[in-house]
Amino acid sequence: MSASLVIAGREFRSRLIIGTGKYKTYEENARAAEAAGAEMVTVAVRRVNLTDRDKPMLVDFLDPKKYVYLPNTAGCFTADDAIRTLRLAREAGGWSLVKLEVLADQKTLYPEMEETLKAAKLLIKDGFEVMVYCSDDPVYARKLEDAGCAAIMPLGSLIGSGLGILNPVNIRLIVEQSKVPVIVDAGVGTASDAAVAMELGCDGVLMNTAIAEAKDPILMASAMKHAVIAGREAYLAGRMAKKRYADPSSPLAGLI
Amino acid sequence: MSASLVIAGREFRSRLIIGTGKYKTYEENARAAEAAGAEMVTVAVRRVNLTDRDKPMLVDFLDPKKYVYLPNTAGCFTADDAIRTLRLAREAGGWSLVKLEVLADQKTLYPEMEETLKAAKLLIKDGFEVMVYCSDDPVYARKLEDAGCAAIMPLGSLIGSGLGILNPVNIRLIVEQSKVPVIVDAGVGTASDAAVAMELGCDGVLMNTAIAEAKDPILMASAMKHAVIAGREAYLAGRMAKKRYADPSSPLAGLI
Amino acid sequence: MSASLVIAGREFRSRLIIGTGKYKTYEENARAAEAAGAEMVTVAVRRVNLTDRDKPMLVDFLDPKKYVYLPNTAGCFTADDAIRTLRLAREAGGWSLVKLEVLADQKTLYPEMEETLKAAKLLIKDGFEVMVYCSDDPVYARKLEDAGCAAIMPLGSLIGSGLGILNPVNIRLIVEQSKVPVIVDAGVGTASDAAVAMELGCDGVLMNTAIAEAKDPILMASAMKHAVIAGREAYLAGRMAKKRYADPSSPLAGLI
Amino acid sequence: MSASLVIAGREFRSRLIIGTGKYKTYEENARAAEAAGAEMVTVAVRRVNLTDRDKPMLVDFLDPKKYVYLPNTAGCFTADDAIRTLRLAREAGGWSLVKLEVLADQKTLYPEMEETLKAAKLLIKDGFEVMVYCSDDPVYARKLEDAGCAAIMPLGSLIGSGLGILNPVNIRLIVEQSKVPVIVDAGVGTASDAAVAMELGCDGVLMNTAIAEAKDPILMASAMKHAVIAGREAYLAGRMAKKRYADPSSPLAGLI
Amino acid sequence: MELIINGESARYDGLRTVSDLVAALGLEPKKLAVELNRAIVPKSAYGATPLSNGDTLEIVHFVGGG
Amino acid sequence: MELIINGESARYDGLRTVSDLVAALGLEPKKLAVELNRAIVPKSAYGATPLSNGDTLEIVHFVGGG
Amino acid sequence: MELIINGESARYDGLRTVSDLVAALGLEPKKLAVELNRAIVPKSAYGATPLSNGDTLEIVHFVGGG
Amino acid sequence: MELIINGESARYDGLRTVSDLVAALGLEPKKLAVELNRAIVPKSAYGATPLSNGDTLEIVHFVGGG
Repeated sequence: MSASLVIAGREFRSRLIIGTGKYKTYEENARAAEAAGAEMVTVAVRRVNLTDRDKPMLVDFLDPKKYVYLPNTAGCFTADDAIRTLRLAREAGGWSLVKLEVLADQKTLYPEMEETLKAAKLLIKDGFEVMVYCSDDPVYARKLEDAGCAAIMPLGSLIGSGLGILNPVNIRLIVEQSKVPVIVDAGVGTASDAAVAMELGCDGVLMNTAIAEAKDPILMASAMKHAVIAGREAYLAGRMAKKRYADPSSPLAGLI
Repeated sequence: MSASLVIAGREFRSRLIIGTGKYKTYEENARAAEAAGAEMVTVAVRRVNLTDRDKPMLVDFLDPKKYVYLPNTAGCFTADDAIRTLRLAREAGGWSLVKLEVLADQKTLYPEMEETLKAAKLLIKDGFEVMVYCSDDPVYARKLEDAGCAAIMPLGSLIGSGLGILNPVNIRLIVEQSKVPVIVDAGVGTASDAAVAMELGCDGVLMNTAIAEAKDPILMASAMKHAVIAGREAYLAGRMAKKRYADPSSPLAGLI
Repeated sequence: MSASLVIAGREFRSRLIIGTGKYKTYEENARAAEAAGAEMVTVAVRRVNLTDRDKPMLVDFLDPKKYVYLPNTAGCFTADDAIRTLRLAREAGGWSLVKLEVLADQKTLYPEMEETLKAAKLLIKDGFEVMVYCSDDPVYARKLEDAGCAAIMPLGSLIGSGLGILNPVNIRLIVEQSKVPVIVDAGVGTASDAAVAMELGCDGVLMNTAIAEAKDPILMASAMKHAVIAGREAYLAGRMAKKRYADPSSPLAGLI
Repeated sequence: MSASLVIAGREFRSRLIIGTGKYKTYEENARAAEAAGAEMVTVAVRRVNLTDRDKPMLVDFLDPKKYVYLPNTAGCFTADDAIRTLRLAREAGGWSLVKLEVLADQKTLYPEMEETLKAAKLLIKDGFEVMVYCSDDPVYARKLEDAGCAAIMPLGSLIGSGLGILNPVNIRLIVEQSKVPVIVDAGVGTASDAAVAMELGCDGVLMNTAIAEAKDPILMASAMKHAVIAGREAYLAGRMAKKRYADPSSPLAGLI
Repeated sequence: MELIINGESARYDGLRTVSDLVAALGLEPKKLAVELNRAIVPKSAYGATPLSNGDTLEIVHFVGGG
Repeated sequence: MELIINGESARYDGLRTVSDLVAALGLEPKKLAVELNRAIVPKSAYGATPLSNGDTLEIVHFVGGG
Repeated sequence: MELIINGESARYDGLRTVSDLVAALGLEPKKLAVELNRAIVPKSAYGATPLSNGDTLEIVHFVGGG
Repeated sequence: MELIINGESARYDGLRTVSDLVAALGLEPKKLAVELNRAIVPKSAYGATPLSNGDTLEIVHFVGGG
């Protein structure tokens, strides 16, 4: 079967990374992570709630010893905010593998590529291992890899939109040129979207809404687990050629 | 997980039916069937080769006790030929579950629906349980079901073309109206195509070329196994709604 | 430019046929027909309203001397109803060029191909020139042509759905095999859909809802006129080949 | 009908801009420009050939008094090269409306957005009116507009690829946010692609290969003229809603 | 006399032929088609086609349709 | 005796029944189907089904197919 | 003493160090990160990091996010 | 005098200005742009712009391009 995924020296059997937002409860979230076979989950860094101390805690449901926590910078619109957030994340968690995203605006949450590249360079200088959310611009993807990012994570379509892989050609170009893992981040809406991403040669898929907002998140998590494996294996197996006309599967010889 | 597939009273855990044509060897074919987790395989009925008796035999590689043999009528262009072929198949195999296909021409192998319906009625009268290859015309699909067919098997695209599910709307209409299993037969080219078929609510997928003509048929067989499960679970799980704009996965509250 | 369209010996410069239903008024309908440059319009046959005699009359807005009236059998679900309707139409209008449609059910308005073929044969025997609404099944299209139909009119997608050309491969197969005009009937939603139909090699497009339900039907009618010309000319001009990578348009030589 | 296109204060009736590369002869090029109804053509700046002085000259076939010459920077891979090229162009032609493109690599000719933005700012400071070729990143499109570009020209797909509009969502986002004209530049392969671009609300389309490499460039030029009008009018007319099921165009009342 | 026209039954008196009926209804013959007891009546035959009690007629014309 | 089997005509001597033929051809009965002059011969009837000169037989089995 | 913690200003008395504050707030140090006047305070330094009137602190932890 | 024009080095004698050169090359000034040692020479200045040995010139015009 397909070898494991290696990011910044860490080895993962699962190629499906899931978010931990939008679930009804952390308990449902944990069951979805289990069903997805995920080994890494993205987490946000937020202020401790000082007034209500009895709020359920993420770590009590998703054990950081079992799941690699990938702190993200969701909600950051400048390089400075993102860097400050990830420094706090490193202090809180004690590890340096992070997901960088610097967003341009609230409406599209599209990556702000200039700020993203700037932040990536500073974080790498500061010793972080940076998995970077980015546009599907293959030129910027190359710059981020040259800057030393640990993984290139282009969007399939807008965060939370569920529109799938809108530009397979750009994703393919990024895959062809990259030496570090390419992981489609954002846009997957259902299982076949994840399979398509992997069939393009991506090394993994990161998703949150597609699972959390499914009617049955646990079952969708399992669907995504299978879809990522299916797409990966299909990519490695090498698909048949498309044909304009039919081609019989049964022998013509020996007909009565 | 999703309940099992029931066709003519027989229960199957696997929703993936594979063909036994076009493989380099019966041995490779057997390993692909294993990897696909298939429980049913289509087979052709052909003249015994009287001159060369040492040719390898299908039954020596794919045990009919392990795999349900589904005799097809590939190569038949009239109702009469198809009926004659299946009567011989029933005598040879001793069972009455069959796959009917009556084709219109060699170039497209498109189903000849008038002859197909005629043959289906006669075969059912004669005690056969008929799984029927058909066009994606929902009206004809209804007639075939009304005639008593055990499964409706519309093409996704031309046999051996690998063009995927060309008309998802018609497949969806057939699924919505059918009480017997709907199985996409022909057209699947890669894993995501199979997932798409299942996400439309189909009960199963039948394929041959997509596996047999992959560069690595065994690995593609495994990919298809996962794709069918992924699509089925995604259908049952109920996908998220598509959105025109972005929707953040991390909480806006508590930002530093 | 592309030669004219010939149907049953009649010559048309316009390849766009429009319906006359769903408009706010017959007056708007007439202006749309003008803007579309249509030369043929489909019309329905209905009971004269004996109670309210002052209702506006179609013929007072769309002059049958200026537009070829193409009586259709919309609303007929059996061959008998369709034949009876078209005999009345011939008596009312005095001409024998008609559009046959025999529908299967109210929900999909999908063509009932068995009844359609039966009706086509009887009508042709009775001296009608039959333009026939049909599924995109290339085998049935061939039967309808062999029966002597004057034009094959496959649906692009369900009547009034605006989903465009769902199965371009089947339309292409029908175009490749047909000697009589092939006209996509139903499914066009916007201008590019009409262009796509013509780029597949169709001889014309018939539409109603796409124009009548546009916010500005008159402007959409003009859009459709241009789209049909655009698609026809692109088909005749022969499109460039698609490429996986870029290909510069400016010379590489002589750069400073 | 749709009002005219205004770029940097100049008014154009035609929304189709064509390139002048890849034609068999300048004479064919001129006939294509005529058939396209183009009012603006892109041109390259190259060294005068001092050895062979009898080479045909572009200006002798496409009269700069009749067509607005839009000098481009095709072949420039840095901001400096592009600026130097356009200064020469301004001196040669005597006008300041130019098309800026700074490319990243020979294989994809994808825009180098950092250099493109840098060059745009310098050129605008230097008094140029800059129509800018760019990626479909809506954030960068906004920066280019904020920098004062006269038109935003995102690629539909790679230059010369003919793959059409790969990411309609990004083009739509750019159209929604822009106050200056948005013109799809590169990627159009056939007429329906141009119609799709305009239906998204673009103000124009720029193409070269789709016309120059058609089997009949003159006829394709005419096709594109109609396609751009069709798409524009369809956008302004407001398309019908898509429906999941059918919707009859003929009245149900009054059936015999 | 009782006639069923376009599905509606009503009394019509003093009518002998289809011509009389079309005139009585104030219809423009050349834009119509008339079916009498399931058989089409050619325009040329309106005058020669008698009506009798209980006859069923369909009188149709063209309306807008797709 | 002359038999046409699977389209090929040939002489077969000393055969009385389908059983004899299947045995003579060295075939495994339970994996086959036999058609004699267009009528299927049930396996159970091989022994009781005589062959005569000019008979046409089809002997088929399952092979790989899609 | 007046401290601004997570954007909220309040009085805290009898506290000398970050350790005291974390304890007073009943927080679990090893799941937190603390920023004092824009500079991160390493866990190891909580005890040695004095607080003074008007200090601004951010105390964050991990929550669910995509 | 040695000049490098459009990347090609060659001898040109009896030339004093850019005007002389353009004339000597038989070019149509109004369709050109000339760059002398990386600085653009306005058409109006051709006559007043002297050439000296070793000068590098670019002489460009418009050609077909996408």
